[in-house]
Amino acid sequence: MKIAGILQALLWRDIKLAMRRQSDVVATLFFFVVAVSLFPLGIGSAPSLMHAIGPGVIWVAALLSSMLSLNRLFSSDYADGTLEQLLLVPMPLTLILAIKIFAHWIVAGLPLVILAPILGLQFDMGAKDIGILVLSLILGTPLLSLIGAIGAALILGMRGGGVLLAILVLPLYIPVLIFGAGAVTASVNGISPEGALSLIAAMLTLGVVFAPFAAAVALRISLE
Amino acid sequence: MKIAGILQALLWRDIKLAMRRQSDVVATLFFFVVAVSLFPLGIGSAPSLMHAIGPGVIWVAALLSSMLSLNRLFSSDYADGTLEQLLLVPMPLTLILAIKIFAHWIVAGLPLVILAPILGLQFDMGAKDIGILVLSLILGTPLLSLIGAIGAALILGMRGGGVLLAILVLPLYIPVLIFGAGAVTASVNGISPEGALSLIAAMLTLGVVFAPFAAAVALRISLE
Amino acid sequence: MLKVRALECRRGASLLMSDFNMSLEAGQLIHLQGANGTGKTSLLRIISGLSTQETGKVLWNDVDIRTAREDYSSNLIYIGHQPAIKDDLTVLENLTVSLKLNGVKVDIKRLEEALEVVGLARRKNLPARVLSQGQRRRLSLARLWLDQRPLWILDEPFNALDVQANKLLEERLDQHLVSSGMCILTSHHTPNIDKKLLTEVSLGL
Amino acid sequence: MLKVRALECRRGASLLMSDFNMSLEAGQLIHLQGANGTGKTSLLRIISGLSTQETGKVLWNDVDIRTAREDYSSNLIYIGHQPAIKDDLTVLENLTVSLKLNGVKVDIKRLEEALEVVGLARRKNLPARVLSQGQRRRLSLARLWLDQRPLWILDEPFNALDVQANKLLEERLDQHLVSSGMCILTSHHTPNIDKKLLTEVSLGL
Amino acid sequence: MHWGSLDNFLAMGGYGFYVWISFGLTLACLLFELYGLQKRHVNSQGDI
Amino acid sequence: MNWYKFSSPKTFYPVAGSLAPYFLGVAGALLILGLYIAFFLAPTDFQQGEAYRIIFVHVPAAWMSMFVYLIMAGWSVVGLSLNSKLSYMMAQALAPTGAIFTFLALVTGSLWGKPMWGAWWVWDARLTSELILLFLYVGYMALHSALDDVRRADRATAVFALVSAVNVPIIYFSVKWWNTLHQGASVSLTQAPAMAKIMLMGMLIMSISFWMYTIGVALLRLQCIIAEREREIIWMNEAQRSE
Ligand code: HEM
Ligand SMILES: Nc1ncnc2c1ncn2[C@@H]1O[C@H](COP(=O)(O)OP(=O)(O)OP(=O)(O)O)[C@@H](O)[C@H]1O
Ligand SMILES: Nc1ncnc2c1ncn2[C@@H]1O[C@H](COP(=O)(O)OP(=O)(O)OP(=O)(O)O)[C@@H](O)[C@H]1O
Ligand SMILES: [Mg+2]
Ligand SMILES: [Mg+2]
Repeated sequence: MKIAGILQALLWRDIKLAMRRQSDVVATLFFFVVAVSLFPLGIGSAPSLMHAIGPGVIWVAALLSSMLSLNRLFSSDYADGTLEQLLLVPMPLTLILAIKIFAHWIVAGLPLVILAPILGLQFDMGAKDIGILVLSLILGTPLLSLIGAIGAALILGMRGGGVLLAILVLPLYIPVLIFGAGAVTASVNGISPEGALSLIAAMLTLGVVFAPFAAAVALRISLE
Repeated sequence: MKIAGILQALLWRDIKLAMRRQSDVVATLFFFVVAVSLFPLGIGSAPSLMHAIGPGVIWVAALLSSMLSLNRLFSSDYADGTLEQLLLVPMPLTLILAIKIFAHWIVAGLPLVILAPILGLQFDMGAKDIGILVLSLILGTPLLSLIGAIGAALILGMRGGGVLLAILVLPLYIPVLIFGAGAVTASVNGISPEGALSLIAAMLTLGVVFAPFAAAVALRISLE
Repeated sequence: MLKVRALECRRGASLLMSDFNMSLEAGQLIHLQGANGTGKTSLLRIISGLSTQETGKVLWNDVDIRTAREDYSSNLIYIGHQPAIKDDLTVLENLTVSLKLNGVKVDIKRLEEALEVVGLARRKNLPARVLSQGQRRRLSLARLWLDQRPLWILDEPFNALDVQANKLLEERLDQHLVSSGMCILTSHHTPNIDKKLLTEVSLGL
Repeated sequence: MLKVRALECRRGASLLMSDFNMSLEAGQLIHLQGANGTGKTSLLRIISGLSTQETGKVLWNDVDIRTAREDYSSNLIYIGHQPAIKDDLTVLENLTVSLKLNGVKVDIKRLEEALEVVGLARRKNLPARVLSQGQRRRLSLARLWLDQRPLWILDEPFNALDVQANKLLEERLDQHLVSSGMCILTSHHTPNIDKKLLTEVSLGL
Repeated sequence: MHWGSLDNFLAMGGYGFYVWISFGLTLACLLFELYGLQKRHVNSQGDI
Repeated sequence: MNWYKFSSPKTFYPVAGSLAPYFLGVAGALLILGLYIAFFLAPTDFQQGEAYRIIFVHVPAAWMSMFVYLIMAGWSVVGLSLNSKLSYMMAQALAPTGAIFTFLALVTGSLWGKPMWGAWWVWDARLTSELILLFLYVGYMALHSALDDVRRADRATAVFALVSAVNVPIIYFSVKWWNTLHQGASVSLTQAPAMAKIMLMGMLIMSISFWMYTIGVALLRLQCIIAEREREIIWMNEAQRSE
């Protein structure tokens, strides 16, 4: 099928590009780990304190590192004119963006999910809590990519947009953070995390349906 | 004097550029505040916990927002070819970079120092502790700009270097963080912060002397 | 057939053109002329559907391109100022991807022939980052030898090309027109093409 | 006087030139020719001191430019592929800053005259972001009317310029040479300049 | 009128500082906005 | 009445100018009435003492901060779907006022918090989300000023306003999701009925006054925006003609 072929080529391209810059993928991961480790350094590492802040810190670090990598989503394609060409691909832009966002999640979100258990161990979480942590990240990180794509599309082409991106996107990330970290904290405290998790799942569904569309609208506006 | 004139023109240019993008300066500040606010959201807000993590969180946020703005230091000058022209300015590169770093601190570091007291109030710090917080930031943030400049020079011209920058620079930031947050925590716990503060001051002196030079070397390498 | 009707183009506060009309038929090449800053690039971007005008219409086979965006896109090759090349992919990969994204079946033999033609065969496995200015433009033009579409929109395609590449492109344009293609391009010197096929359009108030 | 002695230039695995020699005297213009990718840009960057060669020397008044970098820089204007324009500053501010950074006294009257000459007077208070491709190049060239230095190194200065701007630049080059300046430039068509002053140098193995 | 005296009124049962700053700041912000707008208005009319 | 005629900025300009003073006048009158109720009719709270009087600015300001954002989002929808310039300008005109009310809610809340909770600030859900709302306002304005092509700025900020309006329900329901220090809805029910009525009355009147103020100020700002954009075009056209 022609459509499938095109989308597949796009996915291949984005992942390939990320792999060429392995350093990028590695770096996202490292940022995640370093940011998590900064806290005990800044705060002091009394075990009871560590236990209490663990889920929150891991989630905040995931948020920040996902946000940092957003810049890559469109800006390099924009700088070299590839994005113009993508707009001219005979296919709905929404679909194209959905693929790009998916590719972004694979290279910037999935690695976080995979690494999270190790960080959980560092904060002395139990196996069940780590399970919930991973689950919450699996549901939450795609949502971060989806929301982030809208922001990245809005600031396209603005020099030094990185910080503006942060202030546009971080407030929108907050619900994800609250329920993501909330689920894990609940689990750590022996409360059922189901409510929070199903709320994230619901948000994810909404995000998958609406975010690529909103990003497409934003992108067309920015590229006028 | 001719040298002074050139340096002054450079300073004027960098600050002017930042002011043109007021949103950038505002955004650095807001990122700082948002990042600080993320933690209580992720962690939950028991007052005793807040009290314990306050200094650390503020310092980590200052670190991250200073790091985010590093990108702006050279990359836009690089992208449009201005950096080449700066290399051809008949004047030692070290001096030129020192000015650029100073301009960067004025637009990205100083605002953090000014805003810090309000955040201190939010974490319920006393007046003396807030004083120490401000002092530690006055000594620490220029150091962050200086160290960061070396990293920014190294990754110049690499697409998606943002995250790589983070992993190069954050480890170097750690000593600043430890002593900066350490001073404030000490003060909060009624211990004398003098030791930590004088260590930062010493590091700052070293930084002012060596960092512009190292950055100049790194820049020449990147621009080969 | 491409028609532009009563187009008005504003950038910021300045009016670049108003009531601009133009039509382009099979086998015809329009050479857009005009001093720097008269709005050639802006016009091409509107015609290719990348930006939208406030008043006026662009019609492809009498249908407004905004209502039939995808159909129009699949009849069009647009090559802008920017070469649209990913620095991190090799020359060959760049070409492959740009074809695949446009739904063209990729035949590796033909690809290599095309690279031979534009003089990049020897560099096909180098990352595009190392190419010289002119080589980048050659690479972005290579698509013209591989993808059959009726309408070409080229923004200063001769920029940075050396004499030999210049001739090559002119020959390709000739072929395209003879096989009843259409083309609209900007350039600061008149392309050396059969005068019967060439229409000059001047911009500038 | 500029001399290049036994220069060898390698990019990655490919040897672009070896044992390259050249000298440039007051009142002389060297037009570097060569197909795309033969190494013109690489050579200019070495000559201007932006990148360094492994073997060979570049001498300015018989002193190696690497040992007298600042003195050399203050005799040199280099304008590369990239126009070196800050998108966020206005046209006027861009010009002012680039002069001040090079230690030139800025006289606002003369600045405006120069902008008039390159045809940007009307846009002097617009942010450079909105300029067209050709207008950007005009802006980066404006420095040639304001800053007196003996050696000019220009990488494809005619790119993107329209016919009128082309002529303008050629006249300025003439003036510069007559007042015993030196210039080395690349371009894919021969600049229309007094043939006595012009030396053609071809690159390419 | 349960305040009795002006002093009592200003003291607000010991919370005068908080209450008056709240109300004062609110009024000040609104008036300041109006003032700024007035100036901007004059400017924007300026050279039409 | 021809609606389309009024939706063009030029025709709306004088209308806005003539309406604004009425709204501001009503706002002033209601403000005086509201302050009278707040200080002279409302009795002292037996738990909080006189500090509770802050409620008469705090709550209306907090309400306005949320409403205004929703209305901005509403205008953005209209703008994006009808592509009408005036709607975008409406949204843009509301933003600073909304930000001011958010700021006031935060500050008056803090001033109330110090005597009540003993701290200027606690990291509780409602307070934090109100702070986030301030960030959204600032983000909106920063985005608008960072883009100097007005057409792009209008539409980009509209998309942002729409997407970020989801935060408003979060502020509203935040008290439910977390058990927090901050008051839940309607303190008034815990008070004696007579007192509750007068308090509610005071808050309502202050709110209406703020409403009228917002409308009046937004209309004035709208005039400025229209005039500034118009002037730029006239100025450029003249520059071209004189060429
Ligand atoms: C910076 C601190 C504060 C912020 C940001 C804040 C924010 C808000 C917001 C957004 C609302 C409107 C919510 C709604 O209508 O449901 C509200 C209402 C209210 N706030 Fe605060 N508040 C703060 C401090 C306080 C304090 C210290 C008190 C009292 C001890 C207080 C008492 C109230 C009351 C009584 C309401 C009305 C609730 C209702 O009836 O709906 N607030 N506040
Ligand atoms: N926001 C703006 N305000 C005023 N003028 C603008 C704005 N944006 C663009 N312009 C002007 O619009 C024109 C854009 O022209 P365009 O890029 O289409 O020119 P062009 O014909 O392609 O020129 P060139 O030959 O140099 O490539 C320029 O003259 C530019 O100065
Ligand atoms: N790492 C590398 N490996 C192999 N070849 C390289 C590498 N880096 C650069 N090159 C080659 O070196 C040459 C660089 O040439 P340069 O940019 O100087 O060309 P130019 O003469 O300016 O060409 P143009 O006319 O296109 O601007 C190109 O042929 C390029 O392919
Ligand atoms: Mg153009
Ligand atoms: Mg070249």
